[in-house]
Amino acid sequence: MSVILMQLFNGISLGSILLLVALGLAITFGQMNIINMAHGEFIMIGAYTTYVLQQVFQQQFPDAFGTYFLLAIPVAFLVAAFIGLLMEKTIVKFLYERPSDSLLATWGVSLILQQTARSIFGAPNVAVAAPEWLNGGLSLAGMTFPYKRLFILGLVLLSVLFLFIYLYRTNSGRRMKAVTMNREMASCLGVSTRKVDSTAFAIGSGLAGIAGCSLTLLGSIGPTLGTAYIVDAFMIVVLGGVGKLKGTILAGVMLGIFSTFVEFSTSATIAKMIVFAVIILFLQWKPTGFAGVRVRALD
Amino acid sequence: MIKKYRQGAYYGIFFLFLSVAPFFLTDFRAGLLAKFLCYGIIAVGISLLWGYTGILSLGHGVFFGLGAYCMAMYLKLEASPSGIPDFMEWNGITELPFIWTMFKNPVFAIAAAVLVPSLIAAFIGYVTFKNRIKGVFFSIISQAVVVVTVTLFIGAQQITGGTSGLTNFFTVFQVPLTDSGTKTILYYVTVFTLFLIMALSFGLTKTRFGKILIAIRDGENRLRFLGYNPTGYKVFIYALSAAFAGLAGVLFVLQVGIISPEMMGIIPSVEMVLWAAIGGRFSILGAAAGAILTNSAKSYLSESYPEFWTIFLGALFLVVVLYLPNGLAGLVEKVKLRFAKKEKKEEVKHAGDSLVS
Amino acid sequence: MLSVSDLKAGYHETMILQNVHINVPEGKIVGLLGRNGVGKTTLLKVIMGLLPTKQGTVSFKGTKWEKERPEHRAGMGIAYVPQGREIFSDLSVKENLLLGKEALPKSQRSKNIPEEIFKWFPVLKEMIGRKGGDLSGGQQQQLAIARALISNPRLLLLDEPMEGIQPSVVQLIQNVLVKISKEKGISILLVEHKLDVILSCAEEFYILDKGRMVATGRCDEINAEDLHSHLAV
Amino acid sequence: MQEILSCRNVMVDFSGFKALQGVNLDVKKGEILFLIGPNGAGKTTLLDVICKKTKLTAGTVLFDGKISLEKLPEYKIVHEGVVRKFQAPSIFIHLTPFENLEIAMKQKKGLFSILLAKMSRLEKEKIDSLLNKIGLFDVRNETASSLSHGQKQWLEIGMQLIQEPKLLLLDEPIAGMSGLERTKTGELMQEISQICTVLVVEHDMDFVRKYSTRVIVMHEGKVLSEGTMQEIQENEEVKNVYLGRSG
Amino acid sequence: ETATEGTESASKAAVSDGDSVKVGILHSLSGTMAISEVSLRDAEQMAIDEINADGGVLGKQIEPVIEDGASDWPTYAEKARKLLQEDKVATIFGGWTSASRKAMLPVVEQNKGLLWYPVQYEGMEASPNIFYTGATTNQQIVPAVDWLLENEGIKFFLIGSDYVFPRTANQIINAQLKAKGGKAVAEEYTPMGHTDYNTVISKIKSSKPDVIFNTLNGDSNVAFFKQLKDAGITAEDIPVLSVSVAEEEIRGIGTDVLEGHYAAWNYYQTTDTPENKSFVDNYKKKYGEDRVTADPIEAAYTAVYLWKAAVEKAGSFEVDKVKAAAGGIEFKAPSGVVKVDGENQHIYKTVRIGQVQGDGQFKEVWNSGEAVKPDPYLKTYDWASGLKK
Ligand SMILES: Nc1ncnc2c1ncn2[C@@H]1O[C@H](COP(=O)(O)OP(=O)(O)OP(=O)(O)O)[C@@H](O)[C@H]1O
Ligand SMILES: Nc1ncnc2c1ncn2[C@@H]1O[C@H](COP(=O)(O)OP(=O)(O)OP(=O)(O)O)[C@@H](O)[C@H]1O
Ligand SMILES: NC(N)=O
Ligand SMILES: [Mg+2]
Ligand SMILES: [Mg+2]
Repeated sequence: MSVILMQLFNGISLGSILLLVALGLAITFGQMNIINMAHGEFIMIGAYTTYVLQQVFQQQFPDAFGTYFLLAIPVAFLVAAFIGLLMEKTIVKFLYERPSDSLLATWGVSLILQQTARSIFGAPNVAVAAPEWLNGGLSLAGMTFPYKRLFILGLVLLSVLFLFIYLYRTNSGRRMKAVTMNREMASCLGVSTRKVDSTAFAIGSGLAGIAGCSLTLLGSIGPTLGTAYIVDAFMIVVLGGVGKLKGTILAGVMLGIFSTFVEFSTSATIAKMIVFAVIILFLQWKPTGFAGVRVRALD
Repeated sequence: MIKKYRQGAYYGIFFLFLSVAPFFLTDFRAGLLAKFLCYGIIAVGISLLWGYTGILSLGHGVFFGLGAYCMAMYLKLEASPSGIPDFMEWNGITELPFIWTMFKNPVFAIAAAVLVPSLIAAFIGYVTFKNRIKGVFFSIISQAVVVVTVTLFIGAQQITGGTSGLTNFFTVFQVPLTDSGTKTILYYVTVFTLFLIMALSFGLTKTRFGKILIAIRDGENRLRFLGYNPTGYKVFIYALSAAFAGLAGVLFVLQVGIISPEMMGIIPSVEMVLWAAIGGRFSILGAAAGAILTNSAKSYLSESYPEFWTIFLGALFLVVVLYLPNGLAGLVEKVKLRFAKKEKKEEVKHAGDSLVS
Repeated sequence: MLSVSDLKAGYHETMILQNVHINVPEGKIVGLLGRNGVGKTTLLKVIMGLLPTKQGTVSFKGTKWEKERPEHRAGMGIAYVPQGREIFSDLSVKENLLLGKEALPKSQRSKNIPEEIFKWFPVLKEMIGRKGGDLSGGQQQQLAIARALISNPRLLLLDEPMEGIQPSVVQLIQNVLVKISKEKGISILLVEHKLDVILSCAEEFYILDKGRMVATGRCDEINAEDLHSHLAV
Repeated sequence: MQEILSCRNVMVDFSGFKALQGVNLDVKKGEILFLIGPNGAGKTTLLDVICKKTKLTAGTVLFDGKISLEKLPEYKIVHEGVVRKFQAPSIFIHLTPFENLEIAMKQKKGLFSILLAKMSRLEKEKIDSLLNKIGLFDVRNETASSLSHGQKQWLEIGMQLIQEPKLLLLDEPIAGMSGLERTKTGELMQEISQICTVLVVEHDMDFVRKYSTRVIVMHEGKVLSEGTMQEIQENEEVKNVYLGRSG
Repeated sequence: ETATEGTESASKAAVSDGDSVKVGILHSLSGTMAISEVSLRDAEQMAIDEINADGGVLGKQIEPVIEDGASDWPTYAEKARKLLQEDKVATIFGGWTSASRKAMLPVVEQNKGLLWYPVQYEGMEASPNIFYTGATTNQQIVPAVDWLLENEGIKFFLIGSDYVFPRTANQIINAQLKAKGGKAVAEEYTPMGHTDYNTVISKIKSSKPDVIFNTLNGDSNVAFFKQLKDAGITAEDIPVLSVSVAEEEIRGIGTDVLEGHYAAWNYYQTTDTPENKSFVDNYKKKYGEDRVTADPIEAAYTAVYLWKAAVEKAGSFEVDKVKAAAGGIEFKAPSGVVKVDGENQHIYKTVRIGQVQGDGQFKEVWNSGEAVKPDPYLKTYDWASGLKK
């Protein structure tokens, strides 16, 4: 029983991590139709930002070290968002009408960012130490729920909430959806498409930064950090039904729980195969994802 | 008419260049070029599938890999005097697994190298396209297929060689692979294969079938209401491009001497799309040339700047995609138009002229 | 309000419009006639800023427009109902309407839709929560007009706005157009194939043919010869 | 006259919204039947059901007295001779008008037939003459994306005609057409009604008046009334919901 | 041109012209393996610089030709071929993963070239054209298992990345445990680059092993150890012995996470030899105080010196002569004295088991005393006879 509960928690936790990684894509890809292959590198940027901040705190404010991580979250967001903004202004803005080209161009960006990180921080992994208060876990009925995982879970909930409000409750979110759907018409109505584009892309990249920051708690921080997550992230956004935030959330959590349970009864390798095979089957059944809908237009 | 000749001339120059190239290259460079020609074959298939039909496959590495593995199994058996490949022995296997036994026959191996990818593509294509899975949803499925296949090949290392893949071959049809005579023959076989594939593909695009492909890209639902069932067409073109990739795999393994699961992973699969994009996905010749040029650039850059070549390569992708939306072929078109315009100046269209009057 | 002179424009290398001029005075409805493919839509796109001018000027309220982007022009008080509706199909009717307010200053972008709109287009009230793309053709067209009206424009560009709308509503819209141009002093440039619509609401007309303005005048003085030679009716 | 199409109790439910609520309607061979009705009455939806773009929730659509169209996939419905023009022009913008017609043309449309297809002189003449008829001969080799709205409408009409349909479904065919083109379309319709049946959705009453043999009015997903244009115009209810008082 | 690929053996043409000799350095400088391999390039470069400063080899300066294997095996094959055929290098130093070595193997054999491979590996191989300066199984895994059986317990949990080295290693471990009364309670593999170890940890918890034998490679180690600690499993509860976690990896994982766990290697930065002192000093001076040395780095560094010694003994850069001369050569490496086994071209190495300390360094808790003779096919171990040769 407790094993099942524990695995359920592990599944939700994995799901929340996958979701966090995919949230930024839910905007840049789901809403803006940019297949951003450099998304993983924005995650990396978030992780390295956390690392740098840690170094600064260790050297300058060793007494306040416990708080650095809380600061790292917004800073990672801002740094990634800023680099995202630069990328939007110089590259992405030429690609809105050609999504498959966006895949190729951002692939180039990803190569560049990886090597740049390698040149700046060196090829080997660096370590980020979690603040003391995130160590250990909550013991309940003979099970341990690591604080880090609980913290990430909370962070994901917050991010989702933020995104939800932004997309569905603000003018800015509505403008963004309008611009994606019909750029020309949106501009004819007075929407500043350039501003909307940059804002949206920056937010998407910033979310990747947050993901990177959280991932430092769990895994390695190196130039290729993002590559491990990129395929899963796309998978989730598509599985949820491109552009449907609710679907993305559902897809992330389901995928997490499902692969955790399959892995428990088989092995990680087999689980990976089964999970992806199931994704293929699932799409046969729901060709436009969890929350995808049929549209009236012909094509 | 002139247009037709011009196309012919481009093809002529291209193949003339390929035919004489070995005379000006060292063995090593000629070997590289041969490898790039294999990539060219893949790119042609991608041009048909993506450029013409609008189906973006991010999983062609799998088909290439399957073709390559089929050929490699034959070569590996030829290189295993004990009858059992070395890596199987390390894994404690004492009897050749059944699927391997069939690959003792080279004809079977080569046939399988083309048929296995196209049948798998046909199957995946059939269920996916029948269920009207399109666009990114298809691309993601093709990527999932990559993950499943690569994981399978790595996981089943007793029969696949695992991460290391298959390598260390000596002979093909009892002829040493490393003979320079063998190499030369293989090179020209590859050039000829590329020629056949390009001619076939070019021909296809000029037929009514080719127009249906474009119609599928523009709007396959509309096509349904004209009485076509796009499923069969999409399956066919997907399987055809998979067959091309499989064939490329055969020639690749013969000349490069190694195949590993890496080569069918996500990265090579995306790169394959890049080759076509850089050359010009709407042009058969462009795609083939794109594969050759992109990989030449990659080799050149990585040799000259082993530390930073990925930055330069990334920048190259970026520039080409941003400024040449139709790739190098598009650039050629543009230049041609520039010249034509000089003669014609600005055209003033008498709008409405052509209407019912 | 709007004045275009000596305009040359088109797509890429192909010039569609040649020496086009047109004047839309304040508070007047001006009809633009012309056969298929003569460049009416092209002209509206140039005015809206969706296509660049090759030569000539477009000026609005006395200021000359150069390269202002469409959103800027919308902000200055132009609203556009394009041919083909261009509804945001995944957004609800309400969201589509709210987007019409984007051209307004921030303070006026409240979240409610003026009752007036629903009075004119009752069907939109019924459909308020439905996705724009699910609406029927005529409903979408009504939505497109409502979306344009909601921004309180000074100049309204209408590209065949009555297409697909049922006769009773066409009547109504005609009345609304006349009313708002009278009462609010809104200028309207109306592209329309149906002569009776132009005659019943516009005061002036222009006829475009082969990319040139070939005739203009007051609607009550429109002459049969022009109509025949340029519109073939 | 014999029915070429009969809809029996056709219902369509869009997740709760009943767009069609039991439509019964017959189309007779050789007629030009106009379908009119307020915006949102369900006219387009009915055409969608006939050509299987939308699945019906209940009811049946019988073609030629024997074929239940709702059981066939879209392309087979076309093979039966039921051809549809959509409300918004839907042509292939990267092909030329000529090529658009070439692939639309009545022919075997299976993969292998198309792979082996070669343009015969007869086919070419057929396409050329149709291009002349729809006024696109001069632009036949330009990509269709550069056509104006009206030209695209014509091209699509051409693509329907060249399929030699038995039943032609037209959704607002004259939308966006100028006066002359409207007349041309009407005449074309009359011409083809010699060989095929036409079911037209239209809001232009002058046009309906001029070319209809019969009119059916739909309202709120049901058939409200039917008859000649004359009869319809006098119907109080139709005036109320559709025509308006003054028109 | 006739016969085999580049019969004009690379070595012959390579040498004599000018006053320099080219050698190839072939590691992954990009891609996922770069995190490990870049340091090997650095170590080899350092050795070359030292030798050049010292007058070179046979009076010639060494001129390294650096190529990027890009974490992709066919690329290794291509670059190895390029180094041998185009640059005509006298030897290649390169590789990390066994897959990269397997890819280069036919190329060096067919081109009659030479490759120095500096990483511990799974054994079962002895190519005449490769020198192996990392440990083979009897110099790392086998003694580690013995030590664990003696000191930590008999129930082993085997966790590894899914590729040839861990799988082969675990076959050996299974055979060894069986023969010596131990038991593998589970054997788990995760794909390369796997990042979520929660489920594996659940399995560890439910199978209650005495010790975890870890053959994970690269990045995965970081995730594994961090998450193990979060799950509340400490080195006191269940110690982990790793064979691919060295000082370099500790830096990326975090000392706090690893403290108390074990590793089996032939060298640690703390290894107490005079050679090591200056080696570590020089390395840090050259590449930065924050850099650390580690076993593969030392093995890569040593490889260059062993090649130099063999060349000097042979008096020639020719591959055949160098190979013939190599047997028995000794070198005072940072890890102690190593000796080339002329038969299998591996080297004698001292085995050391270390425990991670609070400062991120290892404390040696056991060593083999003397350098152990390499036995890549485990011919001298009875229990290994069931394993394939
Ligand atoms: N995107 C485009 N690229 C190139 N040419 C175009 C493009 N759009 C329209 N044209 C051409 O410009 C001319 C004018 O088109 P426009 O759409 O302005 O006509 P229109 O007067 O609005 O006709 P309609 O009444 O049919 O809408 C047409 O001949 C058309 O072929
Ligand atoms: N996918 C859908 N989801 C929800 N409602 C829909 C959907 N498709 C159509 N409707 C609704 O069904 C009704 C009928 O639409 P339909 O397009 O058939 O009307 P129509 O008679 O063609 O109108 P028009 O004359 O304006 O073209 C409309 O109220 C429309 O909003
Ligand atoms: N040889 C290894 N560690 O792959
Ligand atoms: Mg128009
Ligand atoms: Mg309709």
